[in-house]
Amino acid sequence: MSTLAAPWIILFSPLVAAAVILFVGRFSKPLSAGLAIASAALGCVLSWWMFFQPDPTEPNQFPWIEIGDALRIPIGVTIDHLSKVMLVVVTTIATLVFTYSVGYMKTEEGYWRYFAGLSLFLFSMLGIVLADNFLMMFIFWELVGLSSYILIGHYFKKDAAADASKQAFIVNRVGDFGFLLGILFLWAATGTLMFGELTTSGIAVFSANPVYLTVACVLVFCGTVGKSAQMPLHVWLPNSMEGPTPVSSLLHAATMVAAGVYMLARIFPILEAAPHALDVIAWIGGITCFAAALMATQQDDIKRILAYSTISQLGYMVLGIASAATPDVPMFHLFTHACFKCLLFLCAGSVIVGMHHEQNIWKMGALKNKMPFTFLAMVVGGLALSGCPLFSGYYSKDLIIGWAVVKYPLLGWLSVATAGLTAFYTVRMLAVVFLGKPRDDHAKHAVESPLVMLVPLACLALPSFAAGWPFIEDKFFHIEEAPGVPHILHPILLVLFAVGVMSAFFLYRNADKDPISIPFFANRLYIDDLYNWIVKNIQGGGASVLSWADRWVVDLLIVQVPSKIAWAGGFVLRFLQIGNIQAYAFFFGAGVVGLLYLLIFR
Amino acid sequence: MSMVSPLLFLILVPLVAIAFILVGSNARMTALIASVVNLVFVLALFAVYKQGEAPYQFLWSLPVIPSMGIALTLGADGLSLIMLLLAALVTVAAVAVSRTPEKNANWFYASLLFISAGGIGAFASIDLFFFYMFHELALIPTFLLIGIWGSGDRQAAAWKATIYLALGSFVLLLGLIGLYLIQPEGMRTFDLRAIIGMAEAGFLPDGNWVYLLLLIGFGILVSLFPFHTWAPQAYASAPAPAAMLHAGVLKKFGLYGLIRIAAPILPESVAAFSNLLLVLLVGNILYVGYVTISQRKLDWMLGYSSVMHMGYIFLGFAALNTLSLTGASLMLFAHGLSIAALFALSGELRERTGTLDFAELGGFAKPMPAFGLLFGFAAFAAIGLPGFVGFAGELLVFFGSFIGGEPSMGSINGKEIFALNNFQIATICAVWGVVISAVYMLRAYRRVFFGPLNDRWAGLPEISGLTRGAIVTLIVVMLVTGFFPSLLINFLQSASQVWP
Amino acid sequence: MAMISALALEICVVCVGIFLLMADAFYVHLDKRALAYGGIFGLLVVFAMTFFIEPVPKEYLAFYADDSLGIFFKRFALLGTILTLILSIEYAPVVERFIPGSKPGAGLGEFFVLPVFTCAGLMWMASAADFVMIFCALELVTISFYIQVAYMRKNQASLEAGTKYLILGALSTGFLVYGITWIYGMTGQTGLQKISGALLFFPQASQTALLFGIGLVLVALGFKVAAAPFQFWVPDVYQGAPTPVTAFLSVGSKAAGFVVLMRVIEPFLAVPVINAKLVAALQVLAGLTLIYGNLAAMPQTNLKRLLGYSSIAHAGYLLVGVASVGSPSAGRAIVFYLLGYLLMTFLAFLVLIPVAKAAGGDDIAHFNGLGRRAPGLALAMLISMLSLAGLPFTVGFLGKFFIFEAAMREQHYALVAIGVVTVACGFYYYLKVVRAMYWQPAPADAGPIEVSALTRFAATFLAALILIIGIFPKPILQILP
Amino acid sequence: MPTLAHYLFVSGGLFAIGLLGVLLRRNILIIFMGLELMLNAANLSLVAFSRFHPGHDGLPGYSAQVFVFFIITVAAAEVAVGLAIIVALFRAKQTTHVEDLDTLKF
Repeated sequence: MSTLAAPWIILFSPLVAAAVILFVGRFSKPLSAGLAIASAALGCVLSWWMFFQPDPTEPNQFPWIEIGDALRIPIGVTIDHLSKVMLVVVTTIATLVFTYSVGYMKTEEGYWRYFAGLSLFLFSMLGIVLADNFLMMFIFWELVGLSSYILIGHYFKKDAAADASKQAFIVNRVGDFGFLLGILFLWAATGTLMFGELTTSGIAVFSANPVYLTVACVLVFCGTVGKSAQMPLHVWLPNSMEGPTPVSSLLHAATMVAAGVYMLARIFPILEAAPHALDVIAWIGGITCFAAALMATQQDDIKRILAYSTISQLGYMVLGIASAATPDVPMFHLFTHACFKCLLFLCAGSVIVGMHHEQNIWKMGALKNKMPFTFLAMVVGGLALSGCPLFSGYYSKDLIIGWAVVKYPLLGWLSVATAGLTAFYTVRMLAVVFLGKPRDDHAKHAVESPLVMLVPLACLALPSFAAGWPFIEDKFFHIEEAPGVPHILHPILLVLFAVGVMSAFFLYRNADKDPISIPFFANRLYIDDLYNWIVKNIQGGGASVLSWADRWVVDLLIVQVPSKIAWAGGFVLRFLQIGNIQAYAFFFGAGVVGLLYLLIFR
Repeated sequence: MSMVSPLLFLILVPLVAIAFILVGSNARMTALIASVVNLVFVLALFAVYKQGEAPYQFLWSLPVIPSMGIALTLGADGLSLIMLLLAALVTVAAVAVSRTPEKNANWFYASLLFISAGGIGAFASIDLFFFYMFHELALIPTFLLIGIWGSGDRQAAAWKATIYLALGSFVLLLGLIGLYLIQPEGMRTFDLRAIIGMAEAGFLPDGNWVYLLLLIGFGILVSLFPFHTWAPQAYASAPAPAAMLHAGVLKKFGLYGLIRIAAPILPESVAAFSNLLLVLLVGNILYVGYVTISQRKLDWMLGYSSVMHMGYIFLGFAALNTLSLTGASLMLFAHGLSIAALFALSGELRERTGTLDFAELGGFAKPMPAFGLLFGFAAFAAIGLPGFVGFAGELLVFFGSFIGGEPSMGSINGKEIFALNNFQIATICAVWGVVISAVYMLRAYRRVFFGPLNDRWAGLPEISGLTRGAIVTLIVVMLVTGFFPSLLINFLQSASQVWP
Repeated sequence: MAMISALALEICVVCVGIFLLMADAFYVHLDKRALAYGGIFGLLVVFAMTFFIEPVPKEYLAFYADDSLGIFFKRFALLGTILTLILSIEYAPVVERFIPGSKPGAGLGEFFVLPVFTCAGLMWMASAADFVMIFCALELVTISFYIQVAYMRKNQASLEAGTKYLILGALSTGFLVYGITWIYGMTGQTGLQKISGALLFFPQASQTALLFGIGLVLVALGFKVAAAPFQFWVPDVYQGAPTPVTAFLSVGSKAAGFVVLMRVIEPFLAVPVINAKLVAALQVLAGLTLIYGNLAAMPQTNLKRLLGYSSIAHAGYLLVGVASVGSPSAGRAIVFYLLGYLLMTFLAFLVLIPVAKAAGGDDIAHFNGLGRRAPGLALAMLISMLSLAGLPFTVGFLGKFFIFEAAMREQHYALVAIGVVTVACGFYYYLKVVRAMYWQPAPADAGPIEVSALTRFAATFLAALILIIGIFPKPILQILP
Repeated sequence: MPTLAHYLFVSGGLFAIGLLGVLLRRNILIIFMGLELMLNAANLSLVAFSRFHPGHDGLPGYSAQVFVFFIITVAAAEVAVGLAIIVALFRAKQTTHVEDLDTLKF
């Protein structure tokens, strides 16, 4: 087994699995699940194996499109520690979630559809991770969007799910619009698509015109905005919670949405050359991080709370990209976040199963005795998310905040505040779901989930807790603290954490309904409504106007009027033919006169 | 040269089949056999075609009007072969999916084969005169197909399309005559190769007016904005097989002609009028794109979407470099297949429900999952999802057109300026078109296949048999060529030698 | 192999005619159709003779041109007449209904014989190279047409058409003669060759008078070829006349008119000043004719009348060709177009007559559902209509192609533009017939349509020719002048 | 001594009278007379031309004189046929007025 062949196996085994499931999956549930899990596990094992191998130096690619020397688009893999870490994260979590799904989807229909979709997703995600050039990444970028579309739309009979899947794909396409343009810009200037060449020799080209580079980078960043649900394109992520919970946990928390950050990390050197682009990225990330946290504080749907926290955490990562000196900083948070956010979602899934697919936290309560194990796992995840010391999230998040405070003080302190909010809404959710008293029969008769779902929880709880510890972390990353972080920062973070936890705990421990009500947050700052209005009125209205114009202006002018004129002309000319000989003789004479005039006097 | 070209056989097969049908052999079987024979034959040609040798192979020529240098000259290079493959594939699919009408089935299939023969003949001709004449073979069959077996306001649609196309083709004829007349006296001919030779030798003085005539003529045939209004109406009313053949094969004729004739012979003129063309094609992409969004019927939506996609191909043509032209050629192939599959499926749907109004449909993925799956494949192929050949085509078009024209960035006397040239602006609009197409395609898919199922439609029969096979074939071809576009691109190299 | 002089052809045709008259007069009990068959046979023989031509003796040359153009149009006239006779046989029952006769078939004979004399006139016209000859031949044709148009004495439409044709025809004759007079007055010659000789040293001063004469002659010929604004007789006469006569009129007299037109303007085109004016005038005529014929045809519902307008339209395309005689390819274009026009027009009439007989009327509506009732006839009509409309792979398309090519060579772009637009209109009204045949359901009471073997053969022959020449014109183009 | 011009004026007058007759009179017979008049106008000017333009042998141009005879003959034939048609028309419609001949139109 060579490090040359391994990546290809990792990449394509899920595709094979997906194809096979597509054809034979409908005949046997175990077969579908088994194939999917096997392919993921194989990838997982190989990834871990490769993780401890030295990076291969020689390029590992074959041509996909080659037109003379005008354009070369290869399909190839890069193996560096960035991609290796990501491989490990993706395949491991995927394996766990696949396993979990067996239990979660037991009673659902479209079993084979679901696992085919998951495998297809894994394939596309690994493609993004391994891509060694922009275009290959774009290809898998789109495919990830497709698999997300399929999986969100799993319950296609529900209008909500159908709309959510459509919205997710389209919003991502909007992001990809910028992404592809950015690729075009970079390629047009440098003539190459390979990350290697771009990040090394390519940058030199732009010394002449930095504006161009800035525009290009911002355009590329649009891809991240779409895929990683940054503002203003974040709306699709909460809606995507219509999909099955494991999907939310794998795609919309742990891996897919992190792809945007991963892509930025890939092209980090280019971004560094474009400081203004970095400013844009920082602002987007910081604002997203804060606003999403605000929205999270007022949601009632357990999955939506987590979705907004995901957006917020992604905001952290993007901010980290913009502010840190090395991509390892945000990647570290990506890593820990993948663990605990996935854990949280799987716990939520287990709760939801226990609650017979009831997702409103105000119908739950007092579940800690009914589902102790889930409770435990979720607490671990929650503490990690809210940055409790010694938990993984604590290390990675504080690191980013440190860098941010140094480079962008305003955004930095905003993210500090966000940390407090995070603690608040996390504990709010935990308290309402697990403490207090049952508010619903389902809550009364809830039971712990089956083992096949609990094992993944256990497997994830461990890293969520410990992944941040320095001696583990430096196996994966080489990171340093931001220089000159104000010493006051860490105490402040601790205080904020304590305040958030306490306030939430006491506010919500026994609350029957939300004691605080801020419609502005509850309604997601009205951004969704704004978009709906725009789509309905501006786009829809404009489109209908155009279509009216097509029918009554273009068609009328180009087709109807001329043809009618011709017909009418004929109709009129007929009436010269009045049948009277002398009239004819008269016309005849007139014709003679006219002809003679032409001949003689012209 | 002396031996009879296989291409002639390719053209004669449908015609002979028509003769058999008209004397009363089983129409459907005959048509099916003929089309399959042709398909096999085209594949054989791919195998026999020798890369790297003379671009045009399988040559055969029969002087028809020697005094004007008109001869029935058949020959195929890579591009022609690809188009022939497209024609053959779509013909098989069209015949396979067509429901035999209870009355005058023989005319129905004869008309289909006529359209197919016309397309094949056009793609196999090197002589511009016959290239033109073969295309016209399809005019009357389309008129009859829409008029007799069409649906909706079929008569108006048939009239509009036919008159419109007749007008366009005569404008085109003038263009070809002009192309003939600007050649130096005594050397005049309609043989494409000879004309290209003259163009390279610089014997062709400014052909701007010729190019304009060609552009308008071809443009009308390809439904270039604003000459597009005939297309959606005709496709909406046409029976599915007719729509497949016309939108899938015939409509490609115009762009194929531009790529074949204008690109190598009149590049200066193309460049001279590029701004005009860019405006029109952006009209195709954005304007028609948004019109498509607001369609309320599946067939109209598909008709408009096919018009919109022509915009990309025009962009590829306008940019006039190897990348973009290659992309345009790929898109000819890709769009032909995908739109054919989509029309076939919407026709099947019409057969089942009798309506294609989004308001009345919904939830069909439940009763007929395979149908939904196939439609999904076709739809995503149409909006250029990676993995389908359409994506490769669009990509190359974008890359080519983005570097088309003069680069307009850099620094002027120290002050660094950054501006986009028209090609880049058009490219940006085109890339936005990708979003638009996602919007309308997914909306249609969601309206038809997702959501709750109306009880009216409970227990609709699943797509089956020959139809399923035909559409699967189309999709598989799109997937294979999409995973390995170099399969097609290598063949295109023979054609790309004469491209600027 | 014995060779004969071209003059002999006309003489033979006249003899055939006289022989048939005698037969009609003396064999009272003869079935009149036999006359038609006799005529067909005789003309076929003459047709065969046209392939053994020896040059005419010198002394005739001044007023008799037996060039290839002439020979071609002699054959053309013969073919047209033969087809007319075939039509007449098919149409005879209708004629019988409208002529008073003590016994069946009485008075039918001349109906079959007159075309033969017309044919002689046409053939003479094809070779006439002297204004006197032109005039006589023209009148022979015209006067015999007066009789044929008005032949159905009990049919008011036929009579009215006859009268209109008589008055307007005579009017144009008057202009022709007066125009010839002035040309003679200015040049002192009536022979075309001598005229062109005289024009070489022609005084500028009296040019106006010469142009006056030319103009009048142009008017008269324009009347013959149905060029706007001298076309008003055409629709009425075509509609009223017996259908075979309509066909003969629309092909024979138009073709002859064009031959004469080409011959007459040739010497004058040699003079630059006159050339410019003449070409300009011809362009205007062509444009008007195109527009009038095509547009006015669009609302028509009666097929015979529609074909009348369409013949005006085709006159327009031919005039475009005449207007571009400067280009070397124009002459061939015109001749080819006329040939195609003969084929497709006669094919249309060959289908029209039996259908009209069965349906009892010659409206387009009477063709409803023909595609199902009589697929063969419908196919023939389809081919003829498509060829008239100018669809590729038919002779009609090639004709238009040549015409447009010549016109663009001469840079008559305005004419070409009008031509293209009007072609689109043409598609509309010709396809109206196709629609009636294939889209519309057949009327419930539609009876069977019986077609005589001869007609069926002729129709098949013409349809085949239309397609074959349309696809592979090489052999025909070689024998064209 | 009348010159060529005089003859031409007279013939022109005849031609005009004939034409006006055709245009203005309502009775077909009279219209027909007008037509014959136009032919004779042509005859007159032909003869005049041939008389005043002698050929190089000093004799009048004979072709024109012959032409005149042809014209007269043709005119006779035309009259014969024309009158026959008009008579038939009168039999059928009991009228010889042009206004009554307008069933074929448009």
